[in-house]
Amino acid sequence: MTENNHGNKRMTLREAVSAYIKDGASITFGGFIGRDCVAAVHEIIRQGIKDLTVIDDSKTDIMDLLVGAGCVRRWEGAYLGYGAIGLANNVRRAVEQGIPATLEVEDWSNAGISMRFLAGGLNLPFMATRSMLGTDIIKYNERIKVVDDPYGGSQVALVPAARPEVAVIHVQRADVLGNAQVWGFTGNDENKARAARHTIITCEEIVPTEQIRRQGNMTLIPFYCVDAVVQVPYGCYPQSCYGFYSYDVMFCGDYHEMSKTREGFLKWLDEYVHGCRDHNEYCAKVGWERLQALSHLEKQFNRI
Amino acid sequence: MTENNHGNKRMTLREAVSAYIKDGASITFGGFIGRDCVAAVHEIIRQGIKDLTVIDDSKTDIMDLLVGAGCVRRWEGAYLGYGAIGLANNVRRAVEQGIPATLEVEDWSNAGISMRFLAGGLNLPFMATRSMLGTDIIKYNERIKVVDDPYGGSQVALVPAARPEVAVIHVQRADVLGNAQVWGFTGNDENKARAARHTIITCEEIVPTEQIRRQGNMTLIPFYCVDAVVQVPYGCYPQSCYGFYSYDVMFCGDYHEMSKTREGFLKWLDEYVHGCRDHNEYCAKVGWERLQALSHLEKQFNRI
Amino acid sequence: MGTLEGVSLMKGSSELVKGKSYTASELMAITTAKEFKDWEVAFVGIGIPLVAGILAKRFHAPNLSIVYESGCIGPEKYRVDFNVGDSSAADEALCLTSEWHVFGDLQAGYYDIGVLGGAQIDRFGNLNTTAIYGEGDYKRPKVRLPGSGGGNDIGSSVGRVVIMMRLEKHRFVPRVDFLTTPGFLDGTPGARERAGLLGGGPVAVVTSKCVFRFHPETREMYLDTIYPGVEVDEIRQSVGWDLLVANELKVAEDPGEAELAALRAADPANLIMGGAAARQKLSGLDEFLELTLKYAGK
Amino acid sequence: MGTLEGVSLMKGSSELVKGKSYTASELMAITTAKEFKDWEVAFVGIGIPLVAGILAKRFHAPNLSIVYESGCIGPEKYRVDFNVGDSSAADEALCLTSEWHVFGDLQAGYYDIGVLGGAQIDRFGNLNTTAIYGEGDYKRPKVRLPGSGGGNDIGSSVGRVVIMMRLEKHRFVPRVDFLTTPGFLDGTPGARERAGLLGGGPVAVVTSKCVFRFHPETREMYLDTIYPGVEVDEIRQSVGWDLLVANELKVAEDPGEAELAALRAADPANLIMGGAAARQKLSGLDEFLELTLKYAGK
Repeated sequence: MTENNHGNKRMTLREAVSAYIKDGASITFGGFIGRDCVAAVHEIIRQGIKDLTVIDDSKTDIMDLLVGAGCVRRWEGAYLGYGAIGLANNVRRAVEQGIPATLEVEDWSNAGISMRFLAGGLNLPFMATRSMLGTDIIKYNERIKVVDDPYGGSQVALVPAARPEVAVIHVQRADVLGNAQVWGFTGNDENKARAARHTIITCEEIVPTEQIRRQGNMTLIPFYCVDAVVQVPYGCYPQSCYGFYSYDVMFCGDYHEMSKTREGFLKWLDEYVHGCRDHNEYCAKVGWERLQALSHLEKQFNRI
Repeated sequence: MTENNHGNKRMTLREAVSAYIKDGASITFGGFIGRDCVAAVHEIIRQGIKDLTVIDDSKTDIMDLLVGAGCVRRWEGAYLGYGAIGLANNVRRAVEQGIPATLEVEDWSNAGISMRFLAGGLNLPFMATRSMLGTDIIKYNERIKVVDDPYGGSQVALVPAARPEVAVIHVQRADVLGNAQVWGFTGNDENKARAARHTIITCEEIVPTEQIRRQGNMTLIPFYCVDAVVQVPYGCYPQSCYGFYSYDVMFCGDYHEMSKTREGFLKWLDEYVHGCRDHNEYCAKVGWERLQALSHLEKQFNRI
Repeated sequence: MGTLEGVSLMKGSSELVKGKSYTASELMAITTAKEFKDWEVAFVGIGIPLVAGILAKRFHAPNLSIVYESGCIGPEKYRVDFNVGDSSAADEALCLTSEWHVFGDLQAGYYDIGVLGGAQIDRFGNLNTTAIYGEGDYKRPKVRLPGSGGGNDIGSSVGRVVIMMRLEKHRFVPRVDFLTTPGFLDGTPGARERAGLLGGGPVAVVTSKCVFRFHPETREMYLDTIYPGVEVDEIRQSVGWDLLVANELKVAEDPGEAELAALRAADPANLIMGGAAARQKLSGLDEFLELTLKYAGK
Repeated sequence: MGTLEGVSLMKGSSELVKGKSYTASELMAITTAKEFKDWEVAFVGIGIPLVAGILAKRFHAPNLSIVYESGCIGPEKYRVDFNVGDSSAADEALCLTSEWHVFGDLQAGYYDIGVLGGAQIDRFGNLNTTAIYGEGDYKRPKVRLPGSGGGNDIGSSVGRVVIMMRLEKHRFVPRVDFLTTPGFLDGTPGARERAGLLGGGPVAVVTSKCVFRFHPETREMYLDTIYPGVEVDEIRQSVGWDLLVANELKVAEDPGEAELAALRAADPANLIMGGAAARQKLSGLDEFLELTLKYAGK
């Protein structure tokens, strides 16, 4: 479904976001908090993209940014929060008070939404699941259909394929053709890339195709699913990227503290997003030494 | 679904086959001609196991052996042959002349049967597919159900989950807990292991669990799907095993020549299966130098 | 305090239980740890449940494998995770795979035990993590909660569920506003099977004051074990229905010093267990990194 | 000869076309190679179709990616494969994955072209690889063929299909005994769409004497190109229906020396293209291994 399969797909982050993410688009992001697409989300905010429908599994941190910045109209997903105790601050303000705008929510479970991406990746209209049965999720979500098993077993729930217009996925390594290699957990990324009409790969390192060929088993997403390849080192910070850098628990704590008020959040946004021309400036503001310290920690545990 | 998840699952091939593969069982095999479970199939024949139902994708070579040896009653699968020109010799004799016994056949496409294993692995009753529509495969296979898409798209075919009693899968490396690592293509192995009630892993090398942990991304099959782990070097010969040894085109040609007659096949069977107490004796009969030459060739192309 | 809210299934607290050398969160973690058996596969979220799992591995269940919904199976736990997708969740894992495969394996019955929390629970162990309605409804609730995440899936399909919740009357309600995760549904015999659910449902609710279990026939929650120094009446008053009490009510033992020490060591910066105060005590990221490396022996 | 039957989509043959320096199999491979475009992704089976793909990569389509149903995407082809699951199918592949993912990607429309063979074909390009009934039926056929394999899936979903078949009257039949792989089904407008099929269907049938193509409206196969030295009548007589012929019938060119040389080099032991004679000429496995290494430059 990529319309561009001819050779070098390397772009800047600004070019890729501007080319593929339009106002009103549906979108999904790779990773699972770890390997979050932080750099791409900052660029979406900088470009002022509006009315997104985000279809996703659990995406607390980047959704809180996008919602606070007023980019999102609708959420189809499983989880937005920190533990069972509450939402992220911007998400909470949007849902409870309509600040900066009301967020439309459609509830799924993580397994349920995972099956939606699997169906989308396989180009099938639906998948069955044994989750969500007997609950109010099904009561309020009309797109989940409980059906009898035509082979005589117990009833199952059907969920429709997810087919977002764009997937953005951050990986450790990719080549300019779009072959994307992932170490650590893989989330739903293989299926998101396949289900989406366009896929943007951001990565820690662009490597020669010969290096991809040395470990073909690590290629989670083949080139033919990919439209754009962007090199963005530290593209997940303050989230972790397996084999590259660990989670910055203190920075995230500070963010959470700041975002408790709308004013605090807007100040944070001005400083770290609008105040940075690109991800490199953001890294500089965070401090390269801090990033190096997190890389050092990660490499004590995981190396690629 | 494994009933044995406590520690060391290492067995001899004789013990594993005898413990888990019973007369009348349904069974599937890993690999896709490459990474075929040749050693396990020889042991099944040596133990005289009967009336198997084999559920599989494309399994020409080992099916020809099993059918010729009289172990199989029924085939549910996609492909038994060498190119579009005909069947393997024993399969042909069984289907066309009932020698040594008639083989019951249920036709599927490779994508169709792949979806059956995916459904089985996910413990779902069925999967949809856009294959086989409009053809005589569906006309003669009553278990394929063509249904309207409840979400308003075009019709699709449903296929029921495959849930074989046993899966036998040959891999490059495993630990004694059953964590099985695969390099090269992976076929439907991840889903076969999950769908089966019992899974036997045969492998080139049993390695310490610490070595598994160094490359967790290569673990295709986690320990909890596995009942038995058997170390069988050259366990796929004369088929290939990525990173270990290449295909022996000459040996396979000789087999095909011998198996043109029932007498020739029985002679081959006596020499290479019944005449060998175990896989080591078979390797000795083939010749260790020949095996080394194939390893040498493979390592010029692929190393693990 | 931001960080803690950001990492815990339940808010931790540094406040000691009256007259004791441990906090309620610590006692809950240690009580939950006992629910894991050796050689089991556990689907465990982040926060106190994870610390309980680590603790079990250090003591009676060294071969427990912990699974994270992001796709990490059986990591060695040298460092605590703040998200299920942290790189730490993958440290030396036995298998690194996909989210959908892990949920498939859950649905296929490969996982023995899961640990869940919630904002509301009813007497049949049904959980609400979606919305508190107040004067409103699902579309306009008083409080919008995070949603199911993997909670519904675990409650639907895992072998048995252990629930961790602070004992408060507004949480233990006759009927949850929104049924996110199935317990025993309406409690009628075979209710889960009729709905198509495969897992065994809840077996225990570990709270800040006691442990509830479920009657094998009526599926109703009853008081099974109280913590030292807690009165039954206090518990009755914290539950929004007429609570059943076991004929032979058990009293939990105080946790041992070794368990408390292991628990505290596994959370070296005290960010999971320590509540609001812990993060403010840290001088900064460097101290956190040092504590992490030191505990891991690196 | 065993090996050859074991490796070829079609039996190769060493017999030269009358008055020419190439065999019919070689001309078919070279003709098929021209169907691939640069930068395409091709779902190609083993045998002559693969050699055609390799040839295309050496000449006009260097960025063609070849996909194998076992799960190998975009290998570098230094050696021929005898099975789609040979370790050679994975040599330096861009992506090594699962069979079901590759079929999913096929179904999702990511693959541009596929090459198929069959025992029978009808005028609408429907293929039979399951059974020749003779006096019998599906359950008791005269000849049981291998079955669909991935053929049905490719015919159902790939962008366009090229079919390779030896031109013989018992193969080009009015109606296939068993419809394994869909062409244009009954040929009525929208027949594929009504059935739920997504791929474009067949675009060419490359035979040992000519190339057929399909009328864009009637979907009927017509004679588009004949090979040098072949008469139209000879082709009419080899087809079991009243054959349509293009108004401007094309004549294929003789393959160039460079193409023939590249073709032969890509199959160094001649086991794919050479037919029955080739294997008997080899002194043994060692010679095969030497030829393989030499061609790969190792």
